[in-house]
Amino acid sequence: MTEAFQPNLDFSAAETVDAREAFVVDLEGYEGPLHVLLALARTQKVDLLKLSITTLAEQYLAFVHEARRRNFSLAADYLVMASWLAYLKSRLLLPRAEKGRGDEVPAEEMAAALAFRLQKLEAMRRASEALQARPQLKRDVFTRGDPEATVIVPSDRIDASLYDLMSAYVTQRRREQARHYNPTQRVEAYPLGDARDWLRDILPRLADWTPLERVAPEADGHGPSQASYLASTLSASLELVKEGAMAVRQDAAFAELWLKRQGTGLPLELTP
Amino acid sequence: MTDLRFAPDETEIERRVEALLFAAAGPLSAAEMARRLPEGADIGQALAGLRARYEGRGVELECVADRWRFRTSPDLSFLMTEEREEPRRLSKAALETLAIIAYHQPVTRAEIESVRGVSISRGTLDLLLEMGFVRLRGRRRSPGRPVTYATADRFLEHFGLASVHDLPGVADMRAAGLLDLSLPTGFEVPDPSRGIHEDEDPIEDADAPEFAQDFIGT
Amino acid sequence: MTDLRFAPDETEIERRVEALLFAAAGPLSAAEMARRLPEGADIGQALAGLRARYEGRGVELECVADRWRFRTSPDLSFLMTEEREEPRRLSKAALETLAIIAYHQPVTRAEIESVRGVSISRGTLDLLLEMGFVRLRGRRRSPGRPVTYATADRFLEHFGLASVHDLPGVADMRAAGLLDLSLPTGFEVPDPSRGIHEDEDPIEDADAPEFAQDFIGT
Repeated sequence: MTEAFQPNLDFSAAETVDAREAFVVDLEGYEGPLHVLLALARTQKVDLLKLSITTLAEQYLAFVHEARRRNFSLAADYLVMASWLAYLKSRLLLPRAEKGRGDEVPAEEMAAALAFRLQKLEAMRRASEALQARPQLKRDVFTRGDPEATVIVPSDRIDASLYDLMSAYVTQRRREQARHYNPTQRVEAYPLGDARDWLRDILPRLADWTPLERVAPEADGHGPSQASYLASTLSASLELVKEGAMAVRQDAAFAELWLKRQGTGLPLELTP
Repeated sequence: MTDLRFAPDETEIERRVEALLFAAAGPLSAAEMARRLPEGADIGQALAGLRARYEGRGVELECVADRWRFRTSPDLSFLMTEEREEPRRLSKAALETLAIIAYHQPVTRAEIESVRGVSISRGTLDLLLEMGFVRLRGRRRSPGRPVTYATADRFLEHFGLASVHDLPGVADMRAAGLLDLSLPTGFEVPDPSRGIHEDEDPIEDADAPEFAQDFIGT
Repeated sequence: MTDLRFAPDETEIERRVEALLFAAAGPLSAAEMARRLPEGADIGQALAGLRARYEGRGVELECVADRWRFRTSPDLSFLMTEEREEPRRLSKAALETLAIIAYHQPVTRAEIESVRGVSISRGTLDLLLEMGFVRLRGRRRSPGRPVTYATADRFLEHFGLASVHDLPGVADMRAAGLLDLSLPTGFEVPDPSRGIHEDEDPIEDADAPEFAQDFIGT
């Protein structure tokens, strides 16, 4: 139908989905500008140290240009590399200034440094291939499948790394946080002094035996819990009992507690 | 490296039988080996060859119930039984305890337990002490004067640290991917290089011979 | 049957070393074997004898991470279909990171990133750490005291290397200056706010000798 079919640009988000890196795109298997440069450099088929940096710069700029033409959003570091290479190329092409300005590294040195970086990356690529090619345990070579029943355990080695230590620590701290981290847990107690005042206030009305629950203030969901209101009220009432202002009664263990004022303790005229 | 050559010779068959028996998780029958060898391979001959080859060595070829296996020579069994040494693998509990001591030192047993959320079994601390990873450091000047623990030289040696200052910190944990952004605020790792605490007394009991070293290091 | 005879001869020592290595659950160091052999036993000679004896057989003697083990010959890997474990596949990025750590150790995260020209994505380093191929080694004595990474024994065991000096091509790379981490000046993309001559922090000298020490441990 339409010829504007997207060319086979085989890209995918880089291996992980970290928010910070989500927009790093893996361009046809390249991980970053340096990897692209290395691939381009290989096409020159020369010793990486004899590389023509100007040619490389042109190739890279063309690559970036092409990617943008296809409306492909390049990660910023590709563009930074592009502008740096454009700058380097222009300096390389300029007639060599006599001595240059003191604060600038000669362009040739910068080019050599780039070639060195590429050579180094290339060496590491080869190294990782060489490692992969080695006989690997449980892939190519195998140790004894059935060690003796009385196994000899290498004993002068302790199997714990700093990483293990760190993860053990973090795991526990997480568990600890999970145990302790509870923003609603703040316990607020009903102060005993308040309970005493409250009791003295309502004491005149306690002419008859009244259950503790009805005497204690009611929790409103914000302040102290109902349990705390009950506990403090009970404690305060016991103080009043001691003073002779009040009587407390319980018919059986765990049964309801009843409170009543002690007639003699208070002047009657206070009763409304 | 595929098995393309035709009719591997006797030596090659013997090599293959040797490798198969060595790597197998249990004794193998001739039929089981034949399945992995070129057709027509003379397994009987290979086994006879191997048997002769290992005769009198430290390892011998043995046939039990029509299955074959290598085993160490019976006369050397004393070598094996002798060393039933405690495997020096740190249990999870030991590693976790060690981690807390490392990061929170000097730390009391109760403090370790409060981070772990479970009580420490006696054996765990003893093992760490015995291994030389942990030492008694002092006594906290608080009710009960509990003993405090700290890491010992062997710990630093084992983990290749010059001093406790070099323990990886929060940033490193994050860099190693252990911590993510969702961690509750206020997660802090104490700086293990905090100096000697004023709220601590040296251990004066004779039960701590390591004590003399304590203040020599950092 | 106990070890009562005096001065077992060379053949006997070789037999015993053979049996020990054969029965062991993992690679054994010379010191570990010495503990189970009569005093003065020449383990080096026994190992050399065994190595020659098993040369070209289906099972061979190998030195990994300064320890010894028997293993099947690599050219017979095709036989081991049943024993083979599907290895955890390392991404290209992870392998390259592993190579950089192996060849440049001890190396900081920033240095790894500077070699690759991209930041290490989450999951790469922690995977290597978790697999036990890589370990945190210490801290660089430079501003910020960054953590350094190095390979762990399991790395050497997995790839069958006696030590990091046996990494493929390491000597040539070092001779060519390719393992130098202090890049020639001037590669950094110009940043007007910063003098281009600003050198990298010097890398702790005597990097290489420290490799060896790491494995000595008590």
